[in-house]
Amino acid sequence: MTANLHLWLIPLLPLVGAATNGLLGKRFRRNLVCAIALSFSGAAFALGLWVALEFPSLGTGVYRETLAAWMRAGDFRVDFAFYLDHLSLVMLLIVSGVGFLIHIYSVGYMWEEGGLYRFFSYLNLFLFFMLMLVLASSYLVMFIGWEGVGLASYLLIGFWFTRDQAASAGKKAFIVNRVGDFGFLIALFLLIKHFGSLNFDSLFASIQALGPETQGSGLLTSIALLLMVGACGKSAQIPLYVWLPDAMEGPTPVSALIHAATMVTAGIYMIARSHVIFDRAPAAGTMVAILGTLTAFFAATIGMAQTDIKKVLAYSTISQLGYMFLACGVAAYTSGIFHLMTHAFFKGLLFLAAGSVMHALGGEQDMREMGGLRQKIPWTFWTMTAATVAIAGIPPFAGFFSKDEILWQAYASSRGSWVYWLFGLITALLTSFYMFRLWFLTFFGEYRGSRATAHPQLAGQTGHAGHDAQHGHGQIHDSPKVMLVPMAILAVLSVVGGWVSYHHTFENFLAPVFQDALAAPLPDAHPAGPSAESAAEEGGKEILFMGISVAAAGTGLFLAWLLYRRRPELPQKIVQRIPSLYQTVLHKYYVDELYAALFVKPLLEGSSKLLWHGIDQHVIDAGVDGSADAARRVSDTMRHMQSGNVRSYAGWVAFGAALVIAYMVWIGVP
Amino acid sequence: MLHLLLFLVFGFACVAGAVNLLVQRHPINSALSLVLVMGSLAGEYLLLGAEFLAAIQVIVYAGAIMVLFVFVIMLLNAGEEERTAGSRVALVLGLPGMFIGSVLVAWLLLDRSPTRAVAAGALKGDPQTIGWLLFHNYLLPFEVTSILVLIAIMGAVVLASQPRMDASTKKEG
Amino acid sequence: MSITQFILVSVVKIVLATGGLLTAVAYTVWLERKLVGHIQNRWGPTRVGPFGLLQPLADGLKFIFKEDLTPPHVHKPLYIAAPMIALVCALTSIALIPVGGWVRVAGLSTPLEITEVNIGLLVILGLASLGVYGVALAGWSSNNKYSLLGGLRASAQMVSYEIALGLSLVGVLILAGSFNLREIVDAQSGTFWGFIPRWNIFRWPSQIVGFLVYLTAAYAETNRLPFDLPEAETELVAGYHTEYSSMKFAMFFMAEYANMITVACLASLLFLGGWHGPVAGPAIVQAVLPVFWFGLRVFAFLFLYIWIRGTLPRFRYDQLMAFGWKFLLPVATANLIITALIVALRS
Amino acid sequence: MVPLSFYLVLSGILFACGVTGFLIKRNIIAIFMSIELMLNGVNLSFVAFAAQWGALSGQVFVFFVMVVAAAEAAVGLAIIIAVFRTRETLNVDYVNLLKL
Repeated sequence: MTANLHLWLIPLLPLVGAATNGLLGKRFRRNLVCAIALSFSGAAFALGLWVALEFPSLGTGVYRETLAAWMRAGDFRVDFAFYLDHLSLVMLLIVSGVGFLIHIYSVGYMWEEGGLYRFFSYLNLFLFFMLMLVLASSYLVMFIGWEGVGLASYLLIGFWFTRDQAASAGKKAFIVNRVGDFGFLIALFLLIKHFGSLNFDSLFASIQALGPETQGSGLLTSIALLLMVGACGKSAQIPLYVWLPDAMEGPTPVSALIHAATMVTAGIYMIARSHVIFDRAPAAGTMVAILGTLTAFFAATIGMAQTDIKKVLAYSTISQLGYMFLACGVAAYTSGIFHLMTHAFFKGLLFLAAGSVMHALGGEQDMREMGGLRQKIPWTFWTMTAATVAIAGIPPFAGFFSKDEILWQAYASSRGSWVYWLFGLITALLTSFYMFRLWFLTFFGEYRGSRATAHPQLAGQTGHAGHDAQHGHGQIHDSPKVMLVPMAILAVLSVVGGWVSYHHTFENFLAPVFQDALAAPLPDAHPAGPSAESAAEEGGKEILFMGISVAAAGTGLFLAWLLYRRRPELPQKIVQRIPSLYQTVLHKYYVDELYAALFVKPLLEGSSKLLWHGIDQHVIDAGVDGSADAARRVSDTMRHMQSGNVRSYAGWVAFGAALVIAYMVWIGVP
Repeated sequence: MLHLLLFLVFGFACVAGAVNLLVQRHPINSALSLVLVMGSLAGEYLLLGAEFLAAIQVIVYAGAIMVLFVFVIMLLNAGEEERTAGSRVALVLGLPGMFIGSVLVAWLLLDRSPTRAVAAGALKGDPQTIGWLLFHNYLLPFEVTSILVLIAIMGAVVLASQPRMDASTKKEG
Repeated sequence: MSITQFILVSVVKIVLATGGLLTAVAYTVWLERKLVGHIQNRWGPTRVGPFGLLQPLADGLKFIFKEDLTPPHVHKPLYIAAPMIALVCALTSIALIPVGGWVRVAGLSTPLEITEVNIGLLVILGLASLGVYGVALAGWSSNNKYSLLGGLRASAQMVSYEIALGLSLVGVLILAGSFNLREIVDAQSGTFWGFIPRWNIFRWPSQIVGFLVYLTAAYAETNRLPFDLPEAETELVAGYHTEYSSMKFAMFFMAEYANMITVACLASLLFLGGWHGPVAGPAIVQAVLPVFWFGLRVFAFLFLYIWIRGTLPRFRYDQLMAFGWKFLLPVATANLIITALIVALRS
Repeated sequence: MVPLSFYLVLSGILFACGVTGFLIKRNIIAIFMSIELMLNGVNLSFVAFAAQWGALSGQVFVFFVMVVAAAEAAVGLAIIIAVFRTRETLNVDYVNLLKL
């Protein structure tokens, strides 16, 4: 470890930015606030790039940096230490890069907002925590970041805290995440109890030393399952996905950064990071895969029926995360991370573009009020197109490679099966369908909405009230450069981002991290030396699958074109044909209502009726008051002893003393 | 032999004084009998070898504290204590209590203490040793006690000084 | 020595000491009358014997033959007990006062005091403090407001000045490191630089302060002018012994002068170097000389006593209290602290 | 040679007398004196035990007890005087109102 990468600087810089803006920002002028935020996040990104350049020269696959001891309890110790390997390097670049881009974008998008300093301070804070999470060298440090990003997301979702939905959405996100964090915590406790450490190195070393007989042992499985619960909370998987759609109440850049590109992928990162555990817990892996598949399919179906542009994107995010889960579940972590990266590009871009659209329309979110914007906002249109094609999985765009990789792994991996593959395929079809539906509804046809200013309440909702007046745009206009440039960059990335997997480059890059996954438990996950014909046969099959998935994407595109471009009346017909199903899908399968009935209502009822009225009022308060009453009654009788006659007091004193002496005699004090 | 004799003499004086303190109805007689008790206790201390304590007992107890009592009795011109209601009760309670208590304490001490005989002047408590103990082993208690005495002095002055401002403050001890 | 010899020697010493003391008391009275007379430009007693030297005898006879009347309404037992208490306490202390070194008489070597007690000084102080009862009870039992006031004054005043008295002695005790009067005296043998006697009064400037405080407190303790408020004849007729006459009164009288002598002895023992002095000549002379030196000191002290009595007016009571508490006590404490510091630093 | 128990019995008797006086006396001053009597009884047992165990600490404790007793007497008598000023009585049976 000759070279010193000063990893600690990377998270620290955004923190400084956050502190500066948060503490002093109120007095700063807007451009100073933006300058601070951008400079610190940009510096973090630059440092990340430098680290990425330095890293290979280190030779060793892993770089550790210990700042100070955090806590010592017996032989259990946790350090403030950072840990950099290929995996965290990729995450580092994604987080800081996309984060920086979205910072730039936010400058334009949030310029008119009140509390700009608050926004940027939160955003920097999020960056700090996210980088902590990514660079952590132990589960505990990771947990700091884990909780921290939760906090930041809470703050940012509720950025417009004066609006009830925003506030409650923030709370919802926070609380739902608590459920997941609970699982995560228990997993950590189990690890401490049985392996006495949370540092990745020592922990994984001791787990790998366990030997094959512990394959799928109850302990490892349960730990893995608990970790999965945590990941479900953070990455919005069934059954804990419900917070993500509501999180769209936050400003669009936040949705792009936190709820599409980075934070929600923390769960996938965490699973990949603890692949050692999951490899030894096949059951848990299967569980992850099943969950991912279900989520992907389920969310995609919901996405089809949504009319709110951000909601559509939100559900697509959920289903893409489901893909990643599926990949992790079948031990194809590389594919998962790969899709994570590409998804970060194109989904971030999608949100930014959607934000740009809303910006143009003065806060309009309902796709039915859009349409025909192709000429009006060309930049947004083209970038959006790139992103849409990418997510739809049409070659040679990024989404194609990653998604296809996942599908192939889902089938071919030793843990995979054709069921995963089938669902994945259908999901791919649905994805491309609803994405192109969004695309057509937004940009084609003629403009259906009245003027943006005709929606003051909507405008007010997203805090864009007065926006138009200040902009004084007579007609719908494209976004300023400061917003368009990041979108352009992301568009380029979402076009070319997938090519890194050419000849398994990305895979080999991440190989050192997951070699254990490849080697130990699954001898035939990736045939080390397959015979030529088997390789050729494999290759042929891969090509075949590729074709099928492309076909699926095409089908989706065609259906969307048919329904929303060619014959716009058809959807109504279909809806009238199957009203109940449509309603169900439209209402997201009534999951929120279900949860409300299952958990929220009983909880409220129980705590108000039982705990408050029952226990607090009739047990605790009653106890307190009762004791007071008892004291009063007893003293009411006792006070007659206080005759005021000094000698009677003296008598009592002597009596007590005599009792004490007698007692001492009784117990025989020597 | 002489030791035992002296012990009995002083002891008898003690008990006589104590009982007299109870039966006398005029406080000054009680005070004088208490002085007698203290003086003979000083004798007992001498028998036990605690000469310094004996002297201090005479000087502090008999010579200062009891003088204070006598002074206050004379100052307030305390008369005979008259029978009141409750004195009957006190008598009924008190005398059996006295017997029970004395029997209990005596039996307790006898039961708990080794019945070894103590020679005359068994432990020589000369001023040097006592002082050494006082200023080495028991320095902190000593200081605390001194502070206590200081507080007591101030309290006594405050309590006993006339409420009227013009009056000259009288000091007792 | 055998027990019989011990008893014999003790009896002899007791007789000698008591006789000496009583004589001293008697002639202190005579001395006082003479001196005060001369101070007031009178002759004092001259009739009885040469220079009225037999006057004390006459007084004693008068006291003895006077009718011993007990007024009504007095608390009889205490009225009778009071003077006895006073006199007993006063006379007993002489038993602890050494008047010289050891002597050999008929092959028996014995110290020149009735009994040598390790804590003699403390015992003397204790007896002095007990002496209060005599005065206080006399005042209370004679059932007379003057007497009561006298008794009150006496008790309060004695208790108050006892503190200053004791504190003034502590300096000396620190220097000597003992309560034993003989050791204290021995600690004062020798001289500074060959000519200044090594008396406590000369040892470090603070001891002279101690001596003065002792002097003042002693006057108060013995109810002598200028502190004789318990028997302030101008205000309280005769104070606590208003109701007393004949032998009972004589007891108080003797007790007072015995106390004076005791105080004088203590002063000479503690501050004035005891019996040390130039000693020469044959053995018998060497044995007697110290006693002479001691007597000389006591006489000088008594002379000072009477002189002051003839000179100073009486204090007012609040002045007395304020003086005792607000002046003497702090001064004595300061002396104590200084002495302790010096000793601690020397060692 | 006197058995230790004699001293202890003596102290016990003194203490019991003190308690009794504490109970049956009506004069505040007498009650105070009873307390002093109790303290003296305890002191005697202190000294006796000191002689028994050959530990001077017992005598030192007696010293402390005396000091505390002196302080107590000073304050207590001052209180008595204050009480007498307002109540014109020393009989505790008449001092039965909580205001001075």
